[in-house]
Amino acid sequence: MTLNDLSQIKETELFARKKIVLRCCMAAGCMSSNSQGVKEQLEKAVIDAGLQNEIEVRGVGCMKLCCEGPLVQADPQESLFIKVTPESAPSIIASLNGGKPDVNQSDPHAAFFAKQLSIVLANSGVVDPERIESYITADGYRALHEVLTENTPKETIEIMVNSGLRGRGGAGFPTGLKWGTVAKSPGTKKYVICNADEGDPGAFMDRSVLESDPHSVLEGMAIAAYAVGADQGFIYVRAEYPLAISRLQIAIKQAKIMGLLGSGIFETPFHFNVDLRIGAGAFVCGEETALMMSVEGKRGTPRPRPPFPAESGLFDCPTLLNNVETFANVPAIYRNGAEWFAGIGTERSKGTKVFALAGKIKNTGLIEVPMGTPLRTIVEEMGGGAPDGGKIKAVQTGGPSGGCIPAQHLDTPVDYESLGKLGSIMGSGGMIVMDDSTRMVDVARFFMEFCMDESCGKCIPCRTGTVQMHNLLDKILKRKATARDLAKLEDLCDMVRNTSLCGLGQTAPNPTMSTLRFFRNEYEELLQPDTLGTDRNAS
Amino acid sequence: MTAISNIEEKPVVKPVASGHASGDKRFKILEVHMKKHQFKHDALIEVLHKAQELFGYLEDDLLLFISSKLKLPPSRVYGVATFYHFFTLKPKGEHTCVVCMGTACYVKGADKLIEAVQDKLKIKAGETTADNKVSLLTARCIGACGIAPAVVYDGAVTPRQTPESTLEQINKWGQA
Amino acid sequence: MERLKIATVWLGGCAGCHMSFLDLDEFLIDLAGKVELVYSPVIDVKEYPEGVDVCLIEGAVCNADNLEILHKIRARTKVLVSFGDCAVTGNVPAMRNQFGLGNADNVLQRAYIENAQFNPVKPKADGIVPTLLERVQPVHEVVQVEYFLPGCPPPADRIKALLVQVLEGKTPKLEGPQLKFG
Amino acid sequence: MAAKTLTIDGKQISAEEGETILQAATEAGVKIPTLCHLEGVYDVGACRLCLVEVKGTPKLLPACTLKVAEGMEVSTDTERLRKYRRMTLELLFAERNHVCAVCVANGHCELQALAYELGMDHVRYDYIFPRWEVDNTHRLFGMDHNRCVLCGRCVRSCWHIEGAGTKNVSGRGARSKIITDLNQPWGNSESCTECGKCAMSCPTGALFRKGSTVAESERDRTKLEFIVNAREKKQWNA
Repeated sequence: MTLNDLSQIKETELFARKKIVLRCCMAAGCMSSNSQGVKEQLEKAVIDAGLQNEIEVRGVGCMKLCCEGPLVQADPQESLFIKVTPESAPSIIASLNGGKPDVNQSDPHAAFFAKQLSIVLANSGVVDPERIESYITADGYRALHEVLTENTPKETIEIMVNSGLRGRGGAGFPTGLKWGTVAKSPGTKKYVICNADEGDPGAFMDRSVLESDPHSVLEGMAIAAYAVGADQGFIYVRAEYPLAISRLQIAIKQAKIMGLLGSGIFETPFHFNVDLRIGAGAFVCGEETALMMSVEGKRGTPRPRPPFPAESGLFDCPTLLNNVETFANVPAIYRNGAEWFAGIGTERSKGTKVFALAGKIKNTGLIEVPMGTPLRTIVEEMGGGAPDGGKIKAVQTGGPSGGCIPAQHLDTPVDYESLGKLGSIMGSGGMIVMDDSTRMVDVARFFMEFCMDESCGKCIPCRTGTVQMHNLLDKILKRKATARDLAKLEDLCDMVRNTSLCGLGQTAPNPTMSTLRFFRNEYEELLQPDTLGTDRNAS
Repeated sequence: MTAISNIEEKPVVKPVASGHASGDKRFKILEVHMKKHQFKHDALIEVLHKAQELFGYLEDDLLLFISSKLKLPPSRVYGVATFYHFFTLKPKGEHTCVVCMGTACYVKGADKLIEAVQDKLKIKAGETTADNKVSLLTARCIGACGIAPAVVYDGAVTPRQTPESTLEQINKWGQA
Repeated sequence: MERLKIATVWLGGCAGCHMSFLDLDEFLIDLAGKVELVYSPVIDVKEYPEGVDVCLIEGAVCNADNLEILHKIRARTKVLVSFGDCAVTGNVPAMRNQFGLGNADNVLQRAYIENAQFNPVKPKADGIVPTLLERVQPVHEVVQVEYFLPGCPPPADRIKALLVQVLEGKTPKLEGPQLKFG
Repeated sequence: MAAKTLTIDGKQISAEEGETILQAATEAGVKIPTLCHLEGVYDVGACRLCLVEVKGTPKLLPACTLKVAEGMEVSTDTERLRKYRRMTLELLFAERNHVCAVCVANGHCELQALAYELGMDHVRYDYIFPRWEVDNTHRLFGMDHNRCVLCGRCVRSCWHIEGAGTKNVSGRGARSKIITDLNQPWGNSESCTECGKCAMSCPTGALFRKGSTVAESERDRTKLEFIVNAREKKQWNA
């Protein structure tokens, strides 16, 4: 494979391209509403109308507005058909010939789409995720070529540092710094791992990226591997995402056949292989040390850091761990330059962030916005506010590790620091909107139950503390608790947060603490008077 | 205190050198899969996935077979198999109803779906009906938040469920 | 100086803590000069009096009677001391909690029916036999407790150490092995 | 080996490179409470009792796995640490059924000793009262899961010192349980060598040698150290 080969593939693809491309969403959301049947009927309708030479029906990845699926979009006319049924296929085809379609349509220029800025999702809903040629046509693997042939690993890392990209998995650690540490760690064997164990309930960005554009992740991993000096990569993906797994398998196979993975990539000495590892239902495996235990085929229990994975990780070798969205950003950064990327976003949070918008909101689906976009823009303009005349009460970010941001703080810009100040975190990008019918103590208990069930059991504060905190929240909800119990709960939150071994335990109290901070009255309304008698030395 | 010995007695079946004493072909397929992974210890989870795919669940005999082939102590295999929720050591019902309990589904009433099924079938989440017809399970977010609340009926993700639509599906299975 | 009004009470326990109290031996004579024992299983007073300064509570909270008197004690006493492991942790009486809901009935079944040599019958005379609680609790889960004196039973010297400090009006400070359970 | 100079609780000490804070502190006569730590097997940093404060680091770090570094300033006994340690113990006592009065380890129990050393005079959290089994099927040893604190010392000594791999942990979270082979009755175990190292390493009364009285149940941990020294450091040759 050479640069020339890439260009030829692109030319061939463009030459064969038909006048109209009818994009049909084949991501998990729309597929659950029978988009497979829609696609088949569209293909049949094209043949029935004798338009095989005019129209191509293409299965693509996520088109973002999941609540209105199945989605079909015509390119270049851009009309966006929503809630498409297989029966309506002939009508859609007819409309492309000037007829009036008998299908609901949505405005592709509405705020939901217009306010987005796509870097990670640029190919999502455009390329066919099951054909590597489709990715190459969108200039895929050019960045890898450029890096391998024009940059030293050191320069590659410098570009990453200059871009200002920070880890999209939650904590926001500077990616370039991480790469640099792994590169500098002594050792001949190094690994690159892509964390695709998207465990936060309410988050589905990574699933969409893997289903819609798997090659961007592979290309990102390959560039990272070159930069840090690794020759083996693993993608650790949840078993709950069968479609993402199968698309990744196809992508890896195609990349190997084309020589974009394997040995001597682009006729350089660089060789790199990627294997899939399928998770088996353990949220804690999203924690990096637990994830590595799981890749090694063991119980996914975390271990104390230091040593950090960058020094001693998988099989005790230096290991680079980044999440799906981080890797998906990589090819675009090398294609367009670090300055381009650093020009997007805020002072300390660069680029864009993908969010999965869900909950009590009109438009649910995927959005990608520049860092620093106010929450209000996302929730009210793009999301369209609460459905059925409800009032938005809070936005939950960061899943079980995050917090609830109350409506009065909707003008907060979305970046790592601002969300942190409100006691929440960016997290991986789940954004659940809650309206005034949501009881916040109930939400806190829901997340605590989650953490209790997902605790690995290794360290005492997390294993037993989450049980006690859950019981206290339950007691409060059942109107059996007193102010003394609430004090106990707060004390435990502080202790579990500070003493737990890994991120799961350390952040398990976050939803409780943030709801206590902004919605304390909801807790206090449920408390009973204390009957224990005088409290002489409250402990 | 009085000793409560309520541990089940389990028969120990010794695996034989190649294949399995029972002659069940699936053991052979599993062994080929292990060979593909060069019987490496770190392939344990992949092997358990395959075993569950072949047998439906992981019984002791099967775990023992895996442990002897991968040369891992049985306690390690059992420890891993019980750590991950995806693996099940008991047979599942003929049909499975997996209610997603992710946050988005929860705030849109997934708990009501579970309650409805629990009331109807008189089983709790994680259990199977006495006639082995239906297993009720919960999932920690299947990533279909845009179409919440979602339920997976026998592997098919179904969007925007209500207690009524869920019970309708359960009733269909009851008649089959 | 007026003598401190002291009470001791025996809830769900084996009386071992009270035995240990009697092991205070000659210190009991000192004590008698400093305190007035106003309520105790070892003296004949039927009603828990008002205005008690210190009450040592032996035993876990097991039945309706325990609960009732405990609330009375709390209302009429300045300083409560959980006296021994049963009061502090629930200890042996609380082991029936392990058997979950309905354990109270099972306990009676086991004691009065299965183990009976003669006349197997469950005690159930209303108003005479107190109802067992569903869950045995340590004292501090029911009322506020000031000080804790663990031990099964707490040895006499440990009881003495605590009492001396309480009598002097100090906050008792027990440390190290003096806090040993069991 | 290079020496490192650091301070522990204000005391200036020097330690060998590669040593843990726990080792360095012990040598300097500073006692840090531990539960999952056992001489002779590797450390896992799980019980969180040995957490210490290190100047310049916002997070509390376990002394058993933290390596000494030049100029480190470590505090092992602050009010905050004491509070957390006591809470950790209370959580443990509430988790399963630790009734000292009727325990074979009464008087020789590390959990019991930690409780009084750290001033735990009562437990503020609701006792859970789970119902775990007692496995008395082995001819020499017994296991009462009600008294297990899941420190994993038995598992590590079985794997690391004896090399049998009989014991492991099954399940997760509060449902974690120490198992024998495929969660079988211990008496049926094919892999158990009956060496008794697990019982020797247990800090509580969960694992015990049958037939010994309370007075005799003191564990001789030096035996474990002796074996490890003999094997790994080849301190004696036949």
